[in-house]
Amino acid sequence: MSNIFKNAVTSVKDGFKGFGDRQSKKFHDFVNRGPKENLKNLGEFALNNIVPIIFIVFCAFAIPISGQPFSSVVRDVVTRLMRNSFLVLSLLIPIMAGMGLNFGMTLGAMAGQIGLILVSDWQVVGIPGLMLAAIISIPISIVLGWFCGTMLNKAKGREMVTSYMISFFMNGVYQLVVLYMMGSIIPIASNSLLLPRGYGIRNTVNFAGTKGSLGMRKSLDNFWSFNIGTIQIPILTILIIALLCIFILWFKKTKLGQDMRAVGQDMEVAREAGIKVERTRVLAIIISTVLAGFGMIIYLSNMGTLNTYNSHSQIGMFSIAALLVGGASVSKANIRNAFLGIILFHTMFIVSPYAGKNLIGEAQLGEYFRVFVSYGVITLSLVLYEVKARRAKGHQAKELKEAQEKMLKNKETAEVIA
Amino acid sequence: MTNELELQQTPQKKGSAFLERIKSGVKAFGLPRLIITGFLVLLFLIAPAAHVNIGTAITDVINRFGMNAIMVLAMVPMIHSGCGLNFGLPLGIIAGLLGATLSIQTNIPGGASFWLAILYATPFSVIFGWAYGKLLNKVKGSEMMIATYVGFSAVSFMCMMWLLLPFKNPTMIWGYGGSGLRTTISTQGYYYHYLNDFLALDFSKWVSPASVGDGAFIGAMKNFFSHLVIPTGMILFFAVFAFIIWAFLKTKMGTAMTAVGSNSQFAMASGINIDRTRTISVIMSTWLGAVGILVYEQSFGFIQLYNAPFYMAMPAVSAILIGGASVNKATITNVIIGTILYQGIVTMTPSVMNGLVHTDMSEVIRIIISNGMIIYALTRKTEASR
Amino acid sequence: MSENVSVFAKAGSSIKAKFISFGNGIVTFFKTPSSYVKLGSVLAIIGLAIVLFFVGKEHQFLLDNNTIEINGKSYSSLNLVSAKIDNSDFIEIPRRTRMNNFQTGQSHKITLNYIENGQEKELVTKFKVPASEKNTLISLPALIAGADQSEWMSEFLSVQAPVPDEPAVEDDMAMDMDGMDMAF
Amino acid sequence: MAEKSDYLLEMKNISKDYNGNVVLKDVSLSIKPGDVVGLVGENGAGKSTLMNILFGMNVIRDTGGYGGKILIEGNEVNFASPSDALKAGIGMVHQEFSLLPGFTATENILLNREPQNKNIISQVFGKRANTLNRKEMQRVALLAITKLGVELNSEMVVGSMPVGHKQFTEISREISKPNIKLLVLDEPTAVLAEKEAEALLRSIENLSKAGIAVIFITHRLQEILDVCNKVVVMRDGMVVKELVAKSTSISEMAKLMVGREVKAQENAEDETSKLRVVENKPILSIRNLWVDMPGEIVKNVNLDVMKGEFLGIGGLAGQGKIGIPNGIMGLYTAGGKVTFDGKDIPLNNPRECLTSGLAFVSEDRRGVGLLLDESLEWNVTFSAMQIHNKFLKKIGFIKFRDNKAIKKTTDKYIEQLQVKCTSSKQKAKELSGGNQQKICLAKAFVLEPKLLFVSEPTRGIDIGAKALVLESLKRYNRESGTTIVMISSELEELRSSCDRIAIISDGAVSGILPASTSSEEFGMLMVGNKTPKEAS
Repeated sequence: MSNIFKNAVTSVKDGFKGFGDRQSKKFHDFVNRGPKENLKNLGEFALNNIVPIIFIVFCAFAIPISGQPFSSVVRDVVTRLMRNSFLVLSLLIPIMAGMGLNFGMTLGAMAGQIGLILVSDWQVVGIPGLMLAAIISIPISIVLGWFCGTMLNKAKGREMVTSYMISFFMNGVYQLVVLYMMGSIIPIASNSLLLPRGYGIRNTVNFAGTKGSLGMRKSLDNFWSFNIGTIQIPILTILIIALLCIFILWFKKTKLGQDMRAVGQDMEVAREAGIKVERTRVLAIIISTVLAGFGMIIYLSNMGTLNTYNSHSQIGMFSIAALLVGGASVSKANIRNAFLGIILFHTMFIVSPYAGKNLIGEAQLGEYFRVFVSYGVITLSLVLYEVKARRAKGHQAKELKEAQEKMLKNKETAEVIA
Repeated sequence: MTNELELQQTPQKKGSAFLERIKSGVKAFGLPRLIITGFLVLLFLIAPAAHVNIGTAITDVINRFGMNAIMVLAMVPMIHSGCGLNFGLPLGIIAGLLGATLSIQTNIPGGASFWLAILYATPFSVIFGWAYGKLLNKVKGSEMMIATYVGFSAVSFMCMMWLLLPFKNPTMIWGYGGSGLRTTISTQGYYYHYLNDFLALDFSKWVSPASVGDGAFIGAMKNFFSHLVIPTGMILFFAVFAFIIWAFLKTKMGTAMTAVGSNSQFAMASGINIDRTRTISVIMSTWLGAVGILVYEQSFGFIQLYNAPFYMAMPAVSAILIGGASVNKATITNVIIGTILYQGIVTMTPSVMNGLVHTDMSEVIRIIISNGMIIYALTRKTEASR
Repeated sequence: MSENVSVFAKAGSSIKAKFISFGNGIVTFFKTPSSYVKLGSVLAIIGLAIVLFFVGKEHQFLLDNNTIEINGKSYSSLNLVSAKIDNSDFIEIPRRTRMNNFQTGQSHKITLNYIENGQEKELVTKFKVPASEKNTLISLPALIAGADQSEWMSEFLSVQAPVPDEPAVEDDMAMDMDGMDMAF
Repeated sequence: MAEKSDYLLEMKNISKDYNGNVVLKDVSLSIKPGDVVGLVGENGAGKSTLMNILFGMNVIRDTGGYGGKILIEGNEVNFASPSDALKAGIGMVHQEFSLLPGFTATENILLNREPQNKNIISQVFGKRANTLNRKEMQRVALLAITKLGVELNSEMVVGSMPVGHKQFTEISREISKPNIKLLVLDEPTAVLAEKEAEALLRSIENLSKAGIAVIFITHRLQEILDVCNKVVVMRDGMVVKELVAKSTSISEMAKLMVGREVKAQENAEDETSKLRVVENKPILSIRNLWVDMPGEIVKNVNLDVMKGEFLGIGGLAGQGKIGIPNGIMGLYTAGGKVTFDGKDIPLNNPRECLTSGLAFVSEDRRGVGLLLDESLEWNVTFSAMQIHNKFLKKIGFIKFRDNKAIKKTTDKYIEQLQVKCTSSKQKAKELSGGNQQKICLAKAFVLEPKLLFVSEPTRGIDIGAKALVLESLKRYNRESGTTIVMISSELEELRSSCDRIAIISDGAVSGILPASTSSEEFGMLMVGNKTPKEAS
């Protein structure tokens, strides 16, 4: 056991050392490269991160126009950051395994919601209630993740549109279970959850608990938090999110993480090396679905109410939009993208209706604008990724052309000399 | 290799040949499609028990068939040219909506507004289709995902435009503010039922419902026909478009498009301009989408704006897949069979369910069947467009 | 015909093969030591779930200060009692009223301060509530009079009035997924 | 354990046939530890099949296994799969790299064999939750690299490495495997620059010093002389001769590699050939052509094709001969100047070539040559329909397919080329290889081109179809006077049907000789030393 502990310490130590070397190396490169070189790199950097830059510029203008007090914007963004981080981070692992943006994360959200519904029926409240809901969501997420993973293995190359369709399909199955089976087949005791007709869960499930009962609303955030002015900083939630970040960093170092990176780059080479490609991809989806389940529980405990038949569908699309706004792409994403993305995306989301009202006097315009921007951002990032991937293929032709021109040039100089 | 051929020519025994044909028939028809057809037939059988009048059910199915058929037909050109399933159909639908709103704005009553709407919609669908086609050519191989999001972005963009565009016709704009269009605009007085009523076979006028004296069979027949109304105009309209597409696929350009979809390397080697052919197929698909939504509105009676077109691509996609099309092969028969099956289920399940079990599970069943069908198609091994 | 028969045979054998591989999968499972750890961890999680269920279970206690008639003996309500369960703050319960208090978990401690013929008295009793009992009525007069637990504590079966379905509180990113209410 | 023979590997009278046509006849080979054996031979001589057998590839098992015995250190082995061969200590480096661009050299070298550290979580979630021991990985990788004796930055990402370093990474991966005894290198220097090839040869010497035997498959005979101690020359599935490297020369090896007595009836001037007039005026002239076709890079081809001629283009695989037609016809990006029939042809524009009378029968029948899911009628008439508006009937102003004309023409060619099929409506994918090739030919004939490129027409088709395809090409050239340029890796076929044969080596023309010249001279051209008179 001791060497296990020792390995953990050493890996953390050289993790930080590695980070230090990389930064100093970057600094040295920056210094000894000529200004023209730096400008070209800057141009390259700007093109690669066009989406976050657009958002930064947009927010810079929109916040003053919206007339919202800066502190209230910050308060909203912080709460949303706490609410959404876990969900957005759960998208990183499938990207690492080369399966693109996992639109199937709504499956995890559904598992989390079913866990919460059962727990609030058994009237288990507070943090134990949330943990119980998480434990219940694990087996459901594993089954749904396994189903989604096997389907994606059958549709190699078009994983994203297939996972999108699976989320629609599962929405039907979810409604079948929650709207028809719960209450009739699956015993649901408290009819504060059931629809008046006696079976099927009602549209909104309130976690604040009725008539003063403790319920689960904000129990995670209020457990241990302090306030800066009006902004509540929930330390426990931050700890949980930090735990997930450490898990992701640690996961990249594991054998499974390495296999996933290998499968993500080239499935055939990985298979030749003996890696079980199909199993690795299914595991990637299962882990992502389980994490999405936990993320949904954190999200709903912060929201306080569950919109039974809709919240899981929106959450998938907005988490992916947030990740892409942070500069992530279909094949590359890291923790920095997730957090930057949430902050920028949600700032835009909070501010644009007010900006719309002040600018054109139509609040509804702001509402539509932000939905347009979130879809637009996903389209733009998908297109940019595909265009860049195709451009990379063409560079060998450029090399040959240069070799040809060089060869012709020195042939002419040879003739001139001769 | 050569011995493989002799096998084909040897005459087979009578019995197994017959069985062979059934087996290949089943395989060609596809197992899921068989299940869905069986389900639909079952619904029709138990309809009387759920005291659902077959006549009204058939009328409903035919009516819904006419309304959606052209939008399902819009899928054919892009599937043929290898661009995959057109999840970006909302783009065409938006062109149609623009046509409809402009035609109501010019306020010409009656049927003429229908043709005017198509006239207005054409330039929009060509421009949208051209830009959309150019974009898809840049992302060959992952068209479907990007098409979905182009559709969503376009619809949400138009939500803003419906607020800003200067429409004045009182029937369309919000009462108080006067700026921005209503979410649903009635087509009464314009082209409402313009196609439906053209040569409509309204049996209910000629046949009175079953009276006491009639025998069982005559009574059933009377009940059936007295509720039967066939919107021949709409069916004819679809038939014309189906014929146009069928004929187009026989032309030189149509053949080239099929070749591009079947093997784009082969087409390139035979001198076909791949990108131009694909763009033309996208423009056709967008234009058909526009006409499709206009036909839909004239029968449905309302023009739905704002978020309505968000998920309009899904029914058309699942319909053509239920009809037996694959991601890179689709025929007119796929369109017809698929639309009948899909609309059949969508109309029959609510009425039969309510009759039998007094719960409306139809929405859930529709979602499961239509999306299940799309997943089934996406997970088939076709290396064509992804 | 031969072709179909072989199809069934092939399918049969593949299921048999799977069954055998599943069989010896279980056997190897129990041979390898690390599988015991896996089994142990699964059981641990299930155990944790059960513990969480009981620890987190919420109970509603109705602190009742009415005159009450329990199998022959009647206990008259006191004019003012302040009571608290575990370490919640004190609740004033005047004569003939009933206040509720929510607690999680099954074993609790109730502390009562009341005035009896001029003197301040405090009474602390521990008690346990079965997990399945959602609401429990505690008759303070009987408790103070020293009756045994079965008398001063009883399950309160409330008739659950159907709660009206509030309108869906939309997260402000509301845009429902199946916006397909039309005739599609 | 059987007596330990001093031979590391013995392959005794190995034979193999692919349903009927024999590919390997009685091949024997024995290698001692530390030997460097050069394996030389034309394409189709059976080298790769021999290696597939050694490596236990399932393509061999699926097509009926092999005859003869393989002994490793004296005891017989029968590898069911490549991983068995790996366990027995045999590594193989293919021509196209199987490396992960985003991984560093260390990670690639130890792919799926990374040393791991146990941790608490892996007890619960299984071995794959172990963390990788980076330090140990670096140590093992550096060990392999030093064993190879090359300087390679083990922490650099493979994607940004020069080609030579990628090669070294792949070789280090093989030799870092535990009991590696024998390494097979398949055409390693084909993609390397001069300097990098030198470094590779030195590293092979280091390997043999370290006791690892190497089988070195290459066509650069000079490299064989530099590094190998034994040479095995194969031809037509047989080992022609085993030579000691020291005592042989390039010309002797080339002669053995290619030399067959010239067949009697080769290119006898039969009466039909008199009809054809070969003018001395070039119909097609190619200047400084480069083509970016993966695996068949063309660097700088200058070639003139005379009107009415039947020109052959030969050369070993991967030298770029197949790139030439694909480049000119615009299927792959290309550059340089091509004038046809006096007119300048813009490159990267298939339509322009087809309209000005060029046609191309692709080597990739299933990928480019055919519409597998469509009927034979479509396959035969499609190009002509699109380019010359044939088989179309006008109704109003729209051009529709004229099914009657299509059926008539297709049946004509089915009958003329004796294509075995149930009807002209049959789907192309249901035909055998030979018949599919005939359909591709028919498609080109229907275009009635002035110049016809035919690439690898006889690859992978049965003997009967081969003869018929060559016969119909020759007859078409003679009767309609169309210039034909046939690209093939079968030297014999070129010599029996063509007038002149140009040999392509390393992406350029290394020489043009009349078909009747001896095969040794062609062999010399193929291995890259240019004939004294530089090709015009």
